[in-house]
Amino acid sequence: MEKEAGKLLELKEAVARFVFDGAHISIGGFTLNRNPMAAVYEIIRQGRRDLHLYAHSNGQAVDELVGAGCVRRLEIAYGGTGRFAPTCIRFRKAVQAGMIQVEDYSNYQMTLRFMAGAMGVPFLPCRSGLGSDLIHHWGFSEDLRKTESRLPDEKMVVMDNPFGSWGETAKVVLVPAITTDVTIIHVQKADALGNARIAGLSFADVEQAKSAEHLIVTCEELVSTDEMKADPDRNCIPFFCVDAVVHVPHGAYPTACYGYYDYDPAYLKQFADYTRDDPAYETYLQDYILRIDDHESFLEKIGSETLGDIEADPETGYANNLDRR
Amino acid sequence: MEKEAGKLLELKEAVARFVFDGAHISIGGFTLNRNPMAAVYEIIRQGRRDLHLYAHSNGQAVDELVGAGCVRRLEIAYGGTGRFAPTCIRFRKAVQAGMIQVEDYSNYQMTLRFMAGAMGVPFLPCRSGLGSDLIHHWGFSEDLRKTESRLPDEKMVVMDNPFGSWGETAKVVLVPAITTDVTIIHVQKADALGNARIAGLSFADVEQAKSAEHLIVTCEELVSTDEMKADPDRNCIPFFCVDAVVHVPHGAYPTACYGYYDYDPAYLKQFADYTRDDPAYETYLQDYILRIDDHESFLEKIGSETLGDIEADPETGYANNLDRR
Amino acid sequence: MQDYTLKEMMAVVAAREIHNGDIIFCGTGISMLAAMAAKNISAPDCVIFFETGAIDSLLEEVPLAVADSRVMYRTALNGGLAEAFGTMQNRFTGKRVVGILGAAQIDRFGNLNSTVLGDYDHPAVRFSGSGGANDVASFVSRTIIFMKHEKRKFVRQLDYLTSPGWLDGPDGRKNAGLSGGGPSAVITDMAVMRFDEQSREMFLAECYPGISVESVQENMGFAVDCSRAVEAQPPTGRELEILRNRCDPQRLILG
Amino acid sequence: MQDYTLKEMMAVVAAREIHNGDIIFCGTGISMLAAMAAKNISAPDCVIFFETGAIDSLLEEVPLAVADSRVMYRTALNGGLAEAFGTMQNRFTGKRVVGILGAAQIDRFGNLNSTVLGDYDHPAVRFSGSGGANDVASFVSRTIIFMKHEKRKFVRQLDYLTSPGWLDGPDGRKNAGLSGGGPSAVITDMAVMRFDEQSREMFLAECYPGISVESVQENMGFAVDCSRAVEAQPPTGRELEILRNRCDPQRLILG
Repeated sequence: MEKEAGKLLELKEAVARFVFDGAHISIGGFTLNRNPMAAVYEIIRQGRRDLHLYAHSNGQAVDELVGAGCVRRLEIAYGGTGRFAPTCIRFRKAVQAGMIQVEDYSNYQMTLRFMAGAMGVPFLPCRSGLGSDLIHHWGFSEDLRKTESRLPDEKMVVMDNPFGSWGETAKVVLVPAITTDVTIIHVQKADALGNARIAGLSFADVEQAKSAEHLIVTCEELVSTDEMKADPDRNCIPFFCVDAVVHVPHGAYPTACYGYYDYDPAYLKQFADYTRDDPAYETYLQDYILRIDDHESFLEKIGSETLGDIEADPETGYANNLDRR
Repeated sequence: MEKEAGKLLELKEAVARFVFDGAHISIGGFTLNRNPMAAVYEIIRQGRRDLHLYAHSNGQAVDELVGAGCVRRLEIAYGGTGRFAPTCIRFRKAVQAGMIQVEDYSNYQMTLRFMAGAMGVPFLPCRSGLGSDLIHHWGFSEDLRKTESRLPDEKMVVMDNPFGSWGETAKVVLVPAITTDVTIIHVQKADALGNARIAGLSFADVEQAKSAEHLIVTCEELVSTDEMKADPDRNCIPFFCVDAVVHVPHGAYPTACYGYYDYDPAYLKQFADYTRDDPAYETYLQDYILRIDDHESFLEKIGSETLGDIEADPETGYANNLDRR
Repeated sequence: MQDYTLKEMMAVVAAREIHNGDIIFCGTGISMLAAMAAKNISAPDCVIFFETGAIDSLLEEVPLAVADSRVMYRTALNGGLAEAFGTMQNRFTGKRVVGILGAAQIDRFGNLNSTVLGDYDHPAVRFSGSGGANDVASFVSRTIIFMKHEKRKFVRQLDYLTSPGWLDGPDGRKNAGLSGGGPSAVITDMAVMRFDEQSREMFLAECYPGISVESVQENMGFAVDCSRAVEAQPPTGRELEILRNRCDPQRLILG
Repeated sequence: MQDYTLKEMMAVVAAREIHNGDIIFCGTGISMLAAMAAKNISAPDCVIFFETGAIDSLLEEVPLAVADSRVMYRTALNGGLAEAFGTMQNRFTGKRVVGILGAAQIDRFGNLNSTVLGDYDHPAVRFSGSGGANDVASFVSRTIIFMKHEKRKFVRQLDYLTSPGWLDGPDGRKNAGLSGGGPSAVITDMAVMRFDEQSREMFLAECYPGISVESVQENMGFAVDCSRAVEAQPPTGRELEILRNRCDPQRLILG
């Protein structure tokens, strides 16, 4: 089975094989939860450049990729990570300095764009965006769209309802499908074939996964296919969508992974501090990513005490009474 | 909470309150599995007429509603119940005799039409139907569509891709949303608030449920909200979509309910025999539905031996080695 | 004397069309049996997949409908119709899907009717309708079609075009806006037909042992090119053994 | 001396806008706290609901983002973004949803900017962007808006219209093709503004105790009708007790 054998890879190998300079890419997770951080740090270590990144509200991973200079173009709904950075600071700086090209959508529009890619249709309709500048202001110019075959000719299309007033709707906004070269998601459980299970909220991970030509799944736990098939109602992604399975415990750290660990408030606060000026950020990049061999070494640097502090309570799925001030 | 209190109803009351003559209705399940049969028999007993029924491949329930003369118009993808009736016989007879008006779609088109209703958009696009008579042959005439506000003006709309060749797609088919007056689904577990859980395949039940103005959920087991909230990843329908919760064990009989019981091959075969001529079918209607008080009495008539034979194996979810010849 | 039934021959012939890596869209009846046979005989790494949303079902017993609870046991994932058809319409996964279909009528371009005989508004005979057949025929890389070999089923003109084959010839699908591939084989109780790479017209590829080219042609309502016909390989002992003992020991479909 | 902070006042005032049966779309920060306060004080049967897909979360601890694992515990259902926004766009459930939003700029019709200051292509200041705000403002029955009461935030002309309020007046939403309702209240650290039923223009409805109408108007970049202004009811002891002890005992949002 061409896509089913030999998918179990080391993270370095999976990133090297599927994430190339200039790749169109999306990542799973939302703000400070279940971002595929181990893979993101590996992308930064491998020095990937000119990525075209599609994000709804992916938060931490977006800011780290932008901060490290990996991203050239960004289609996004929201660049923030909740209370730790209402606006992601490296993202803000990069946009203000004109270092990345950005085009804005809403969260639902981005979700539908991934869903359109997953469903194999060129667009999906919604009632978001009407009357707003999301429709009028394009981040990518008409000229760029014409020369770049990977961009649709129009950002969105406002159309009169072809069924008259059916559905009590006069106009709809059509948003174009996204299909990526590679998508990376982090899940709680997967097997070596690629069957994947997400616990808690799935965000838009399933749609993102299915809109990708190649899909890397990193997982907290690698389990047997037998275990996955014993409870298929919980599974979210079928193996035939998956190209690489990588076992990376704490692969979402410093963001949370429901049922396994919480986000690390200290790390996220420290990260926000580092982001505020460029020399500090360069120090951060060197000390926490570039001079580190791999995610295991990164976790050693973080230390078992910190990882113990954020360990999830088995009942609630997060770290109860964690100091988050 | 206007929609949250007092939802727990008897089946007679739920059907009387929400299913009226001429109602636009859809039902959950697929061919011979998880059809809301108890509710369907109650609709027949209450003598509802002129229903406008939306079905993908709902199978058994469709044939019984059509056979009992409850249905005036039917939008459908497939009128069959697998090996027991490759084409449902009362459905076939009714169409051939011109007793119901029927309009054909594909399963995906019907699914998308429910999904459009659930999402609150007037249509969704697909690549089904191109080049086929599904598009050219309308079951409901242009005139009827103009006078009947509950029908869209066009069956489907074929449109050039407004994003050029984006998504390698030149043309799409837009299928209009369905919103029903009432939808009825049968699930494995629900609580009194209406939170509902489906085990095994969900078919298009979730989309159907959310495209309804009023939703009746019948359930095998009525459990506490506490139990439902202890494992929310398994839940499919949130309580605020639900108007009535009815506890009906064996509520899908004679169709199957995964994890609880199998379809009853003897009943389905006997049903197929009864359907073949009109006097026999009238006998069936009298003996199995109209002269029966309620689903409990119906199950008594079926007998505990039969119900024991089709009881699901806890491991496989169906009745192992059931005689299905 | 042949030691196999025509149904067994059909199931085995269809199973041979399935390769490792294929994702098989299964209907009810013999198409499900063919997929189970392929999985057990020659293509253990094909994926059996139902429009109801079940992926890679274990199938310890033969399901009698695509919604049978037997398709839900030990799957890779239990989804719903939206996910199933999405997989087929998807630009990446759709290319791997092979559909198996049946119909009441077929024409020389492999277009199918499973809706009505006679006028649509006042049909002489009503059938089940498309179900997922139109979707599968529209989306996937190729389809395999099961037919009873009867003159009234192989017709010059369909009464209703439920599911697109090659439509009106080489450019038919493209002109209609369809991507994906059309039908690759028609498997009957007498023969296997395929479609010419250029004209997309049906031709006779294989006759079953003991069946003459003439009798195949006589039982069709249109002429087909018979010049390429060879005799089909009968089922091997191993194929029969697995089909009978592992796939359908109760003979629910084999009869 | 008042014995409450302005943040506490804002949370309580917003909570009072929420009724039993409402489905509350929550953002981060004070909007989440307002919903938690409503649920614990006056509207126990309102439903707290996040764009990430969590419905009726228990919220034993205050989440610091809408994707915080704390929103996933003991929900009615854990879905995803598609389901969440579908609920708001849905013709039946959408009517029950009340959205709580914030922004960097607001105009007199309640239109919001949370994207950029300056030119979109070369912004002086970049903010987070819409997130789900545009969707909520487009779909739901009404929205409640939190703002810091500053002249540079209440502007004549937005630099970028991220989320639609009443657009350009009474027919603005209808002309644009929007259904659903617009903003019903703007809650700041000085006052509560509402929108005139006829003109859809913002007017001053309530000033917080000790805050003058003049100072409210002075801190806005456009004139509002102040003739209907009354003094707002301060938080009661019970409201404060529940807000402080049950909703945010760590003062993660109250500060």
